[in-house]
Amino acid sequence: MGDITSLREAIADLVYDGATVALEGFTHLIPVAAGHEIIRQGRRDLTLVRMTPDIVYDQMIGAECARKLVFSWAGNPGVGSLHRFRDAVQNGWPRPLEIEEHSHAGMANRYVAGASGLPFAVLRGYVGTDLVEQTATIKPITCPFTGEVLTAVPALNPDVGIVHAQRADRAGNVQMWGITGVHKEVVLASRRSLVTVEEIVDELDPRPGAVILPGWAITYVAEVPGGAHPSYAMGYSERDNDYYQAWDAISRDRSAFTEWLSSHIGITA
Amino acid sequence: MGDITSLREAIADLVYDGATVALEGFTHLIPVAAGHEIIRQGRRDLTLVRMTPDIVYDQMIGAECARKLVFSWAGNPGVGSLHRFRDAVQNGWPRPLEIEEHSHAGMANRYVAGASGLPFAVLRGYVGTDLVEQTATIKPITCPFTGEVLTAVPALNPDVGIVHAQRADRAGNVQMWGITGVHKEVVLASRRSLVTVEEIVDELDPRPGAVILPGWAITYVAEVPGGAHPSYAMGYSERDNDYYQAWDAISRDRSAFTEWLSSHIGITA
Amino acid sequence: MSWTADEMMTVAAARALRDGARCFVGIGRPSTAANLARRTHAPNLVLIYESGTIGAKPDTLPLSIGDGVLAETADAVVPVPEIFNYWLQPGRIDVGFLGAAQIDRYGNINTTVIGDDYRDPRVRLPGAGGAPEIAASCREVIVIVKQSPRAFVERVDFVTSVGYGSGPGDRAKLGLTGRGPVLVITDLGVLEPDPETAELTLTQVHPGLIQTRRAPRPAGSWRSRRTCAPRRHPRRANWQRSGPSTV
Amino acid sequence: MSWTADEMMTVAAARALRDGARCFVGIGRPSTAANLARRTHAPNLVLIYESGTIGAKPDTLPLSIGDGVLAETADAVVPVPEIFNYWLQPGRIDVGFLGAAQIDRYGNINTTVIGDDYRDPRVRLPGAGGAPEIAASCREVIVIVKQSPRAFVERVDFVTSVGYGSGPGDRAKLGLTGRGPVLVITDLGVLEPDPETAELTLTQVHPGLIQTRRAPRPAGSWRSRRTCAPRRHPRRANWQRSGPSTV
Repeated sequence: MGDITSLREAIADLVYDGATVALEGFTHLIPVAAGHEIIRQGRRDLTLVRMTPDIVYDQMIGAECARKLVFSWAGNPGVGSLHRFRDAVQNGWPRPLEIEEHSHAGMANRYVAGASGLPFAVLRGYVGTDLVEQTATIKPITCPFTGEVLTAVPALNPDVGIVHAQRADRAGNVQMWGITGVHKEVVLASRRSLVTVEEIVDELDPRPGAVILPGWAITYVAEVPGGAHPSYAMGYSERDNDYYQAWDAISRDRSAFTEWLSSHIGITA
Repeated sequence: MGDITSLREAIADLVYDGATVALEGFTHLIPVAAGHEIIRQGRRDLTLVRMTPDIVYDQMIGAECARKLVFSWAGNPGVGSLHRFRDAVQNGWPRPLEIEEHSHAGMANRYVAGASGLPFAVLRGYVGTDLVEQTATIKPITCPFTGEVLTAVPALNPDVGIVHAQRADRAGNVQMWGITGVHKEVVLASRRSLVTVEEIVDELDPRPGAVILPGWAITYVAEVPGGAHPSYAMGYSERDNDYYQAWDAISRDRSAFTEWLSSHIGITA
Repeated sequence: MSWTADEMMTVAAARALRDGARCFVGIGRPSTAANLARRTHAPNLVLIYESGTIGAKPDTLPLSIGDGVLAETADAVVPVPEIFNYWLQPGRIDVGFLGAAQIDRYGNINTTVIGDDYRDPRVRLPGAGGAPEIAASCREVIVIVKQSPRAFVERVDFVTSVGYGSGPGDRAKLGLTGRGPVLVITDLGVLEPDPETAELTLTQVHPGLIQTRRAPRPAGSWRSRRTCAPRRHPRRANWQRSGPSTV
Repeated sequence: MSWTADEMMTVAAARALRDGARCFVGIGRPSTAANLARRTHAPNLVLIYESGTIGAKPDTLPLSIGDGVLAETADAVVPVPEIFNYWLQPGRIDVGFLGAAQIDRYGNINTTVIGDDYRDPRVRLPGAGGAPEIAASCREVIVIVKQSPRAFVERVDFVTSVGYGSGPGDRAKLGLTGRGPVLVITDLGVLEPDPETAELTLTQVHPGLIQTRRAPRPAGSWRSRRTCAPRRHPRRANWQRSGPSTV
């Protein structure tokens, strides 16, 4: 629990073909290096779960890692579309991609239910939208006290949950601050987990806004400085907005993407 | 919103006879002075809500403020019983007290539902206990995905929610740290609210572990230094464990209690 | 002084925000507009981003809803489940700002797919994000969208976020707590729901346009499809079925 | 060296905690025992209090579960809903420590009322607190209770927290995820559930007692009411119906 290891070994032990894997991070602290390592290890048929599948999932989908995507907003934030995602959905390239589509509120609550050991969560959501007909995991539920009808969504309990954070101590206790999104929820909801961190330190001195995840609630911790790039780790790096903008051109074109895979990840498609 | 006023004026405006009122604080940051002010203003027929009705509710019950108590653990923490509470339940003195009894997990989730604008919450709880038969606000609910039967409890939305905190700025933004219990939930779940604070400052400098409640989500803020005593405000005071122990003797005896009411609150029963 | 239609749209959106309002801000034009408002007439505007930042006061425009400047300047940063459950869902937010790939006469919004077949879309858009619950639970919704035949359609291909459904009373029937879209701000002007029919109706034309273009009809004249201004500006604001698109 | 029966009970409880375990600690004897364990053989014991403190390392014994020393020394302080929902409910806690006003042969616990009528109790006790869900969801439960005819009853007047219900298989039927009470530590010894009948059975007698009192029978001999030791120690551990009490 909270075992400190290398990124390579952690991914090799945790992520298997066909696994359901969630890499989370709401704009901030996205475990991009872990996603690249999954591509490099050639995993296939993954069910990828993520509220905002941005560049890292565009890359994993383009690299043929994914069989299915569970998500709520698949775009390049502030830039536009994810063209590898779009190519997979519209044209089945490099392979067809099944989708299970929710809203942010629904996905966040699915993680909450997963972290809470409950089979479902209740929210006011989806009513009147066409998502209800397209997504089997959205159902009505009646309040046993008022009779009001609300919406239920099932828990998310990925096989593997992966996030990035700022720091860990040598016992594997993780400290993160800034926008922490659903970090705590995805780690607690997942059967096994990995937190990549900017650095491992002797002592986690208290910081305003910091959230601590005890090492005993985490499977592995790996030190991966810069492991969130082009996302960022507050206090360590800034969001590389230029990269997000430059990704648009690479992602638009299959051969530019294939070239990127080969030159940046070392993978020949 | 977040209007800064006096304790007296806040209580006079917020708390009316027959209201449902929650004073919260899990051992720490209990708004005891606000409870005393409610006694002093002679409020009657209140439904008092609180996970751990300790000394402050023992006092309010003994002073005949309460018609009903909604709670999950009514004891003097680390000391023993609440004798005014017990006298009311067993002997109807000074008046009969209706009770609605839950577990901590149930009460916490009822506040969460209240803060979330949902009519109910779901948990794994109460199953197999005799609370289910005695408490009408505990019902089974079936997961629409797995068919598993869980427990539902209705939202708590008090008319007035009151908590104590360390500090507020002049815009009424509240900062608290240490054990914050269900502070955020009760303020957000209540129709109107009061936060008493140790001090009002120009600027809330960031602190490790601090939780901020924006002033626009609070009705009133009142500066009441020491307003949690014999509970405490971390960074300002220590828990007065002697007071909790001394309360046992006062509380055991109706005339000792009546004497306390007169000498400490200025009320003649 | 001159300005682009885009700038005019942002200015109009900023002007719609009253000081002190709590505003749930999406990225792009909504964020630009909200920040403009906060720096001009509405210094106490509370900016809330779905990343969990409450009361952000950025001094530079963020590219994403999770830029560091939002967390650094916020009154509070809370987890994402909390922002939806404790802050949005109970109706604590005054104004929600939404964009749209398609919007129909009843203010329903599509950001999911273009085309009739969800499973085989002509164009796959990013999806819902926070929009369905913003549209449901904010006390009011403001939509910012450029006027074009592609965007303004008779009926959206996919209802991602509900406006007025298929007409008056639908929001109440669906149990949606907020009022729905009260303003749709385009590069040409402002549309508001007709008080009786709930159909979006042009009520303002941006100032520059009155001089430089043939003016759309004023308030009231866009009430129904049959009498609506789009006939006069067919390529600008026609409520037509969507055609092939490369959005 | 000499010790009181109370101290012996605390020591026995401390010894039952293995190093590294996550322990949900109630106030009083459980807290004393858990802190003793952490300062002796189990330095990595993780103390979790329902006030929201995870990994507390108090250097003085707290009087309440929310003393400042717990928050100051904790690895993390989380809101109370989170401690129940994210940490206790999913079964992340190894050991839950409970006290009892009454306990019955199947380890069911009463901390609510003494007497037959809940609405008109002979004695009103504090109530449930965190106990029902601790008893349901911790992987194992340890109960600490002084042996007395008032405390050890045939059937508790009120089931506040479920042990083994009315016998083997009941926990599974109720959907309770933890194993239930694996140890009941009294001032005289230790009881454990019989593997077949789930009835609490005396398995250890505290060392001092063997010399100083007539020893209760060893493991196995308390299996059922008819053959149980209480007949030999009627005022010590009798499974009798509760009588009037001033608990």
